[in-house]
This record gives sequence, C-alpha cells and structure tokens, in this order.
Amino acid sequence: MNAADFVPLLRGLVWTVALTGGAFLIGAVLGVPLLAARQSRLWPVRFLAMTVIQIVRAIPPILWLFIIFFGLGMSVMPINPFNAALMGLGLIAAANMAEIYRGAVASIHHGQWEASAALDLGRWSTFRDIVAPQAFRVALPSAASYLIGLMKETAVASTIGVAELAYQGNQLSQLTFRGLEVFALVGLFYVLLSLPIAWLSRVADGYLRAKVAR
Amino acid sequence: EDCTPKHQFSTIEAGTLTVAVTTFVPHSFVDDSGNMKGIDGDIAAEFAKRECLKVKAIAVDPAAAIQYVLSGQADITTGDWYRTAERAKVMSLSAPLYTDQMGIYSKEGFKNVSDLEGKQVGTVQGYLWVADLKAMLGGSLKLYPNSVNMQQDLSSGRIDVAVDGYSTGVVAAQKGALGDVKVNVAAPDDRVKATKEAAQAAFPYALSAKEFGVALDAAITDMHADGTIVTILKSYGLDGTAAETGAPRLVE
Amino acid sequence: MMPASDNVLIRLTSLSKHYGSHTVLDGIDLEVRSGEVLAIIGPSGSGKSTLLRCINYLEPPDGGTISIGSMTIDAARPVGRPELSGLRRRVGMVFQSFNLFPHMSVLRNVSLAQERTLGRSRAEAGERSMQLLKRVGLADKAGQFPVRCSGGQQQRIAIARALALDPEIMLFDEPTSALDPELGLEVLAVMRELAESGMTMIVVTHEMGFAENVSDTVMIMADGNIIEKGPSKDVMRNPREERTKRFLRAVHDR
Amino acid sequence: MMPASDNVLIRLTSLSKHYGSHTVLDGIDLEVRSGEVLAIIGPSGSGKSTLLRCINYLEPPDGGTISIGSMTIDAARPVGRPELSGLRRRVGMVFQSFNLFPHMSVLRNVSLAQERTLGRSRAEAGERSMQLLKRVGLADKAGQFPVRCSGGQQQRIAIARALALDPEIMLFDEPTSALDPELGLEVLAVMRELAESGMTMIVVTHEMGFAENVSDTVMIMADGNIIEKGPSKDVMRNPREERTKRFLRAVHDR
Amino acid sequence: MFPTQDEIAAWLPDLLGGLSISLQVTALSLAIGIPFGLVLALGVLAKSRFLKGLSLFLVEVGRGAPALVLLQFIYFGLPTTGLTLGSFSAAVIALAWNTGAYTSEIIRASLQSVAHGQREAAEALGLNRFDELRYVLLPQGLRVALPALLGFSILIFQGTSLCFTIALPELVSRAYEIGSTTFRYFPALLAAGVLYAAISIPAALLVNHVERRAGLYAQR
Ligand SMILES: Nc1ncnc2c1ncn2[C@@H]1O[C@H](COP(=O)(O)OP(=O)(O)OP(=O)(O)O)[C@@H](O)[C@H]1O
Ligand SMILES: Nc1ncnc2c1ncn2[C@@H]1O[C@H](COP(=O)(O)OP(=O)(O)OP(=O)(O)O)[C@@H](O)[C@H]1O
Ligand SMILES: [Mg+2]
Ligand SMILES: [Mg+2]
Repeated sequence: MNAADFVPLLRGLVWTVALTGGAFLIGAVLGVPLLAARQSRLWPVRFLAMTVIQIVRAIPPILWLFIIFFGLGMSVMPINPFNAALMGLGLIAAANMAEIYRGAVASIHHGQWEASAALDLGRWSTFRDIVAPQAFRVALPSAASYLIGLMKETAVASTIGVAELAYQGNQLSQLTFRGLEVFALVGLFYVLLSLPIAWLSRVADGYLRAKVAR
Repeated sequence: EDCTPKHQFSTIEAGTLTVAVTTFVPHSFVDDSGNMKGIDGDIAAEFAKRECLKVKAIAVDPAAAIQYVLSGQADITTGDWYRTAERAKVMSLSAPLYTDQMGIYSKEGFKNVSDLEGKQVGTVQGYLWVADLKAMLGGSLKLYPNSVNMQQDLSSGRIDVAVDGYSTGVVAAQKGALGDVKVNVAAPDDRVKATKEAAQAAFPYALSAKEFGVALDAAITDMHADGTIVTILKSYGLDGTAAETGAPRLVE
Repeated sequence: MMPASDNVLIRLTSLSKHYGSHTVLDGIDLEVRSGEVLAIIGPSGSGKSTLLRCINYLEPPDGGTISIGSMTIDAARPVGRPELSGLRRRVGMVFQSFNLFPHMSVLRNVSLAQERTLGRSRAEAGERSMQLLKRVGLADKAGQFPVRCSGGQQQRIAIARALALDPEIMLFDEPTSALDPELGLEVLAVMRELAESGMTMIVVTHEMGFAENVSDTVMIMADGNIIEKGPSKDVMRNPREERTKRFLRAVHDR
Repeated sequence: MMPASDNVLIRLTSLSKHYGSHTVLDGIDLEVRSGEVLAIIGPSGSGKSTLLRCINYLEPPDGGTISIGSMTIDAARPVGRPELSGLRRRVGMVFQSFNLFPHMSVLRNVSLAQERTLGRSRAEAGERSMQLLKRVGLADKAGQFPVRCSGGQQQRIAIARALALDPEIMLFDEPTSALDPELGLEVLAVMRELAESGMTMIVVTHEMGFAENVSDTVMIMADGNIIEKGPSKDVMRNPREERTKRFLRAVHDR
Repeated sequence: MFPTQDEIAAWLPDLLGGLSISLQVTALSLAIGIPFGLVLALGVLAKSRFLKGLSLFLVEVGRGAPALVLLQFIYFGLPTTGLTLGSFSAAVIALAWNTGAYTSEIIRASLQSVAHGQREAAEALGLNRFDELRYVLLPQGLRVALPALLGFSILIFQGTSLCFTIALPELVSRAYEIGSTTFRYFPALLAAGVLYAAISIPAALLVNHVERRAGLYAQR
C-alpha cells in the first residue's frame, strides 16, 4: 500500500460523513413527530406509530435500501443511490431516535409538566421551553452512541452504488489482495471519526450536568 | 467527432451505456478515476466505443447489480457472470466473452477433485461448482463472499485447499498475494460438472432489450474474430486460450 | 374580616374525583371570598393536594362545577383549551417541591410564562420579573440557576413565578414542608405579606402558626370530605369534631 | 440518666470534612454514652447530615478519629473493607427519605442484609425480620411492596431494616420531616420505644417535642461547629447562645 | 418483487439454516457481551485511572470500529499471533466486544439513574460492593436499560450478516447465495427480511411486556 491508496479512502470518507450526517439529521428531526404520534392520546395514532417504529427497526437496512431504491425508485420516481440511502437510513434513524427521545422525555420529573400546566404554557411552549432542553441533555449520550453506530451502518449504501468508505476499503483490498492492512486502515478511519463524537458528547454531557448541578 | 454506430438500438440513457459494475478483480472493477476496468469492463467499454456510446459506470454490490438491470437503471452488469439456465429465466445473457475454469489452489499443487476429499476446502460464493462441491464435501466446504477473504484463510491454514476461478488465481499469484500456493486448472471429474466444461462468462441484460442484445452479441462476436478479447485477456496476464469459448451454452 | 357569603370568588359545588374505585374527593362544596385566606389541613391521603389540583384542572375532576368569578366550568363536560387557559391564568400555584425549571436562570423562570402566555415582550417581562424578585427579596439571584439557591429561596422564586401571571387566586400545596424551620420562616413571611396585600389564597399546610394567625378560615379534610370548617381561631382552639381533635393533638404532640 | 463521661460508646475527636474549599465539619469533638439519646438540631447546611454520614463512613471524613467502643478509625489513614464493614454493623442508619428498596417486598427489605452480611439463613433472617416488623407494628405488611405503604409505615420498615443487623447505635437523619403530623407520630412512637429499651441513638431532628422529652442531650450545630450542647431540658428551655435562641425562635414561630 | 410460493418452499430450509446460525451467534454474543458491558461500565466508573483508561479504550474502540473490522482482526489478524479461532468463535468474540462496548454506555447510564439514596442505604446496611450491585442497583437499573438493550440486541441480530466475510453462512449470505444462482436477489432478501422481522417484532413485544411487569413494583 502506498500514499496513492489513501486518496480513494479519503474520497469514501467524504461520502460516509455526508451520509451519516444527513441521515442523522433526518432522524433527529423526524424522530420528534414520530415520538409525538407514539405518545398521542388517540390510540389508533399511537398504535400506528408504534407499528411503524417496530417494523422499521426489525427489517435489516439493506432491505430498506433495496425497497426504496429499486421499489420506490422504479415505481414512483427515479432516485439516485445516495438519496435512496439517505432516505432509508434517515427512516431507520427516525425510528431509533424516536425511541431515544421517548426514554429521555420519560425521565423528566413530572413536576416539570405540572408547573408548565399551572403556568398555562401550552403544549408547544412546554415542549420547546421546558421538555426539549431537559430531554436533550438526557438523550445526548444515547444519541451520540447511536450516531456512531449509524456511521458504520452507512456501509450498506455501497451495495446500491454509493462509493463510501467501506466500499473503497473493499475495493482496495481486492486490488491489492491485502485484506487485513486495508481493513485496519478503514477501521482506524471509523474510529478516528467516532472519537470526536464520543468525546464531544462526554464533554457536552459533563458541561450540561455541571450547569444544573450544585 | 464522427462516429457511426453499427446497430440501431436504444439504451436506458440515450447515447450512454450504463453499466452496473461489481468489484471482482480482475474481471470487473471501477478504478480511482471512476472508469470501468477489468476484463469484462474493457470488453464492455470496447462495445460502447464501437456503438458510439459514452460509458457510465456505477460500482455496486452483486445483488444490487442484477437489480439495477432488472429495474431498468443499467443496461448491463459486469462481473464474470456465468451463463446458466436458471439465470437465463430471469435475464438475457450475452454471447460468451471467455471461459473461466475451475482452479485448485494449494501448496501441494493439487490438480484433481479427488485431492479435495478429506481436506478443509474453501470456495467463493456464486460459482457453478459450489453446489456440486457442497454435495461432495458437505461440512468440510466453507463458503466465502470474495476471493480475498478466502485467500487469507488459505494462508492462515484454516483451509487446506481453495477452489476459485483460475484466472483470479493467476492474477493474484502475479501480484505475489499467494506466496507458495500453486494454482492449477482442475482436471475433469464427473462429480463436478464445472470441471468438464468451463463456464462461459457473459453480460446479463434485461429480457426486454431485444435489439440491444442483438447489437451486443454482434459486437462480442466481432471482438472474438478480430482478436480484441485475446488482447484484453493477455493485458491482465492471462493466456489467450480462455477466449476460445466454443458455442454458447447454458449450464443446467 | 369580611361578611360571610359576600363577594364569593371561588365556588366549588359537589366536586368529586375517583381513582378507579377509590374516591378521593367525595363531592366537595366550598366557597372562598375574594381576599380570603383559607388553610386546609388534614391527614395524609385525605385529598388535600387532589382538591387543589382539581381547582386549576391539573387533575380533571370527575364531577361537579368550579366557578371563578363569573366563569364556571362543569366537570361533567369536556373542557376546551381556551377555558382551561382562562382558568389557569387566574389561578397561580406553588408546589411542595418548588418545581422550578432547572435549566433556566431564576429570572427566566419568572419571565417565561409572561412572554409565552401573556405575550409580554422580553424587556417588559424582565422588568416585571425583577419587581417580583425584589418583592420576595431575591433580586440578587436573578442571574443564578435555581440549584444554586437554598430551598427557601427556591420556594420564594416559585412564588414570584406564580405571581408573574397576575393571578387572582394563589394555591399553595405544603409550600414549607420540604424546608427547615428557618428557611420555612422566610417563605411564610412572603406568604403573610401576600395575604396582607389582599390576595385570595388557599393553602394546604401543617404550619399551625400560619393556620391560626394568618389564615381567615381553616378547613379540615379527611377521606375526601370536609370535616370541619370555620374561622381559624375557632377551629384551631375549639375543634368540634373528634377527628379534628385527634389530628390537632397529633400535630401538637410532636 | 447516667453519670457523665461514664461508659462512653462513641467518641469523635476533631472530626473534619471539607468539600473543596468549603468546610462542612470544623473539627468536631463529641462523646456519646452507651444508652444515651442525642438530638442534633440546627439550621439547614450546618453539617448535621454530614456529621451522621461521617460517623458510619457513608462520607469519609478528612481528618480526626471515630471510636466505637474499643474500635478506632483514623480518618487520616485509608480504611480497609473489614474495618468499614465492622463499623457499619455496629451502626444502623435511618434516612429522611426512607430509601427502602422499591423492588423488594417489605420482608425482603428487612432480611437482605442479615443474609448477606451476617450470613443468616433465609429462614432465620425471615423469622427475625417478622419479629422486628411486629415490633414496629407492621407484621401484616411483610408481603407488600414498599410503595403500597404510607410514608409513616415506610419509615417504620426502614427502622426495622436498620435494627435487623443488631446495631449498638442507631443514627436517624430527620426521620419524620417527610411525613405528615399523624404519620410522623407513629414513627416517633417507635423511636421513643427504642430509646426506652436502652438503644444508643443520635437523631437529627426538628421535632422539638422529641428533642425536649425523649432525648437525654441536645446539641445545636451551625456552620460545621457545635454551638451548644447539654441536657435536653436545659438547652431547649434556657439556651445560652444567641444563635441557638434565634434558631429555636424560628422553630416556634412557624 | 415477491418470491413465489414455489420459491419460498425451495428456499426456506436454506434460509432457516442461516437464521438458526444468526440466532446462535446473537444469543451467544449477548450472553457474553452484556455481562462484559457491565464490567466495562463499572470499569469506566472506577476510581483507578488505569482501570478507567483501559475500559474507556475498550469501549471507544469497540463501538468506534465497525464490527466488520473487529471481525477481520479477530479472525484473520489473531492467527499471526499464533491464535487461530473458528469462524463461529471469532464471530461471537467480535460481536460480544461490540455488544459490550455499546451496552456499557447503556448500563452505565441506567446505574447512574438509580436514586442516590439506594446506594447509601445499601452501604449503610454493610452490603459489600457486589451485593449492592447484585441486589439493589442492577434490578432497578436494568428496568431502565431494558428498552435500549433490546434496541441494541436487534442491531446485533441484524449485524450477524457481517459474519459471512469470515465464512459463517448466516441468514443474509444464504439469501445472497440464492440470489446469485437464480438472479432473484430481491425476493430472496425480502424473504430474509421477513424472517428477521418475525424474530425481532415478537421479541420487542415480549420485552415491552416484561418491562411493564418489571415496573409493577413502582405502581401503587
Ligand atoms: N395518580 C393517582 N392515582 C391513584 N391514586 C392517587 C393518585 N394521586 C393520588 N391518589 C390517591 O388519592 C388520595 C389522596 O391523595 P392526595 O395527594 O390528594 O392526599 P393529600 O391529602 O394531599 O396527602 P399528603 O398530605 O400526603 O400530601 C391518596 O389515597 C392517594 O393515594
Ligand atoms: N456532596 C457535596 N458536595 C459539596 N457540598 C456538599 C455536599 N454535601 C453537602 N454539601 C454541603 O455541606 C453543607 C452541609 O450539608 P449537610 O447536608 O450536612 O447540612 P444539614 O445540616 O444536614 O442541612 P439540612 O437541614 O438542609 O439537611 C451544606 O452547605 C451543603 O451544601
Ligand atoms: Mg398532598
Ligand atoms: Mg440534612
């Protein structure tokens, strides 16, 4: 292996980061309405949301990509591999984030809800001003953990033609016939990407904890 | 630029040959600059050139490659796809490009199927001999997703013998990846049909693309006649004999 | 002290609440005059907190009516958002465990609802909040987070927060029982000052001094019923009911 | 009442504890005789809880010594597991918030430590636990989960749990302050009975009745120091120190 | 798009064989990985710098590195040090490490969520560290951790598809094999997906139920 071999890996890295970031963003945003539906007072809505979450999580990601890329892409509108991967992984992330949010919201002391109701803050303000900021801190470590997992999950996008890090690694290993070294390098890249996430989440958690502690 | 296509046919994207490229060295891969390469890749590129088409290569997984063509998002896929009767039910298969023989990789230099008995044997998913070997060897056959993984296990000693495409082995040996492992073409044996007649590699394309298929087959026949395929095979370090495919046939 | 039944601000009629088969409020009838301070005492589980929480619909009652001034809510019918909102703005509430928002500064705790529910501007709300913090003696804590404040300070902030919506009635649910004697005293002082300013208050408490000296009326609850109710001195010194006597004895014996 | 300095069971010498630069215990010297009941009172933050928690090493002190009978622990040196375990068996502790194990039955709450630390068999521990639950009047709750019990019952279970290790000394940290008057009374009755049976007890409390009538000695703390200490009647009725007077006045004024 | 009835009949034995391998690997990885996660969680919370550092290293590598890479290392890398493992053991070790790293964070958070007073009460009763963990903290913490642990278990179950790179013929690889001989990749993968769902969804419902049951003590 030589320096030139790094170039495709770095190019793959860019796709991995874009896909991870995009899917996580979709998940983090879509997770909110999904959670709202999951907690709805109307049981059909609640039941539907629960079913969606369970099914999305139960089916392997590769199948989602196939369904979206080939199924949806063929029958509804053409869609490029990257967008299909983004949609599929975003969907999965949304289901998982909704569950992470649910745990975080459940951990908020019920006195906070009561105080908000007594102050007539309304649903939206209660969510935005009271619940979300406190739940955010609780959700942070799990969300960071999930983000790291998601980053590795993006490797499935290579099956439908997104030349991300795992694809480049696989390619390089076949061209050089050197499985172990290449995978060591790819693994190192993933770890290097995950460390700042892990570190940031630990720092942010510590900071937020310190802010509300004595 | 003046260019007259030899045939009239349509492709998925007008003026472009869209190819789903699996990563399968030396048959098929996409290089650093995004060009389709490998034996299959070079042949497909030559076809595109002769028909005045630009090439759009998409690197994908084998499962997705087939789906790409089935769902009308690629014209063909490359990757040492063998012509079999079963596959022909789902997709059209082009005229044979070259033959790929079953290779036996071992330190001892085994040539015969009978040498595999009682050994730990590894092979790669997707080859024609997999079913026969499985029937013959049962639990002592290990299946791998690609050659690299298998070769690693061969060198670590987890398997004693590997069975893989002969051409793949030749190229790996040239790159020095096999060490003291020798690669031989398997001698014909009744228990493994693939040893008796070499498999023919082809380009799968959509069943509905009739005119496209005619043009593709014609181009392949021309390339056999004018020595293009031999040249391509030699450029990957193989001897030209693999280009002598004989008549098209479908393995049952 | 005002003449009876004159100028009634809160009127509850046969207010009831059940949890499953367990009756927590057994048809409560109650009138509180404007400016009156009512102390509710009674053993644990008698339904005191539930009564308060039903009054501002934190817990929807199962039956009966709640009138505040000219507005009446019938518990038997579904209550719309505007009605609820109207009710809660007129009624402020202070909890035993303060329930301040831990992730906001003290000032923001007091300002938030003014901005969100009264639509005051940030500057306006901030100014009013500072006034209220001064009134409870905590102007210097405005920039702190609540955890940095002692329990007594937190409870005074909670009072300021509830006052920020300019309620006509204040409900207190054991506001001092989580506090040590000296800290409780500073909260009681604020409450006394509030009572003297003419605020209508309903206070669930075990502070006998407050019940006897600050409140106008004392009401004893047991098992979801009002057992006894009357001018505070009378009830505290000469209870009529056996249950009341027993309870007051327990309080004094400790 | 016993003669002074006779038969000392607990002796603390210059016990100190800091959190960062904040001194919480400022060199406490204290002797408690066997059978003595000591009440500690004082404002919030004065270090009462910290003192109790240092005595059984829930919070390791920074300096000074703790002697229980013939056993002495020097806080300046690291303390081994066996020493710690010896200390904790001789000292039982009851918390303000009960801290029962919510996922275990009442009986198991009382039995667990007997089985795990005294090595009693399940049957033996169960039998002893039932005795103790009878003693606190709760034999019928043995099979319940703690949440099904009222606060007063929970605290009595917590007392039974602490007694199960047959401690020589019991520490109580505001055992009744989370309880309403009547429920507090039933806990105080159990504590009074315990005191009469000759148990050595240190009780942090704001229950003036208990301090005056049950305890032998009262000690007032402020800012990590002992301000005043003496026979309970003397201290409660005729405090010498200004700070004590102020605190006792606050308690009575409520 | 969908497999025909004949196809299902023809593929099912093969797929079920793969499913059984996936399940075995998952079960063993969880059985080893979750206790390992507990050890790592305790290590991260430990006072000793060395223990804390080592645990953090194992956690961050275990969750940062793709399972695929861990797999490659344990299977192909270890033989160079003289330790040769079979596919199955290598897969279990790699996934157990992955599981341990992930679940340690979940378990750590859940242990920290147990009310502080519980720890104090246990200490005051003279329970030793192990008993405190075994009888007081874990039973209460695990109830909090259960949903997250389940979510992760499903990921590991799906993650077993990576084991094919080290020649372990689990469910997805069987679907691929069917696809490569018949070119019916999509229907084969769909069938595999349904089998995954057929395990994960009932598992999720079961855990939901257990969660509610386990929470009963907290209700009046
Ligand atoms: N959410 C609930 N579900 C079921 N029962 C409840 C609920 N909230 C309260 N209760 C029950 O209702 C009864 C009255 O409770 P409430 O809190 O009003 O009593 P309280 O008089 O305020 O007592 P305390 O002095 O202990 O605060 C109690 O028996 C209680 O167990
Ligand atoms: N873990 C801790 N870290 C930092 N400071 C602490 C900690 N625990 C207690 N303190 C501080 O130590 C001082 C004494 O606390 P302690 O709990 O002993 O007081 P107390 O007399 O029991 O008060 P209260 O009546 O409120 O229970 C307080 O100022 C408190 O803020
Ligand atoms: Mg109450
Ligand atoms: Mg204290």
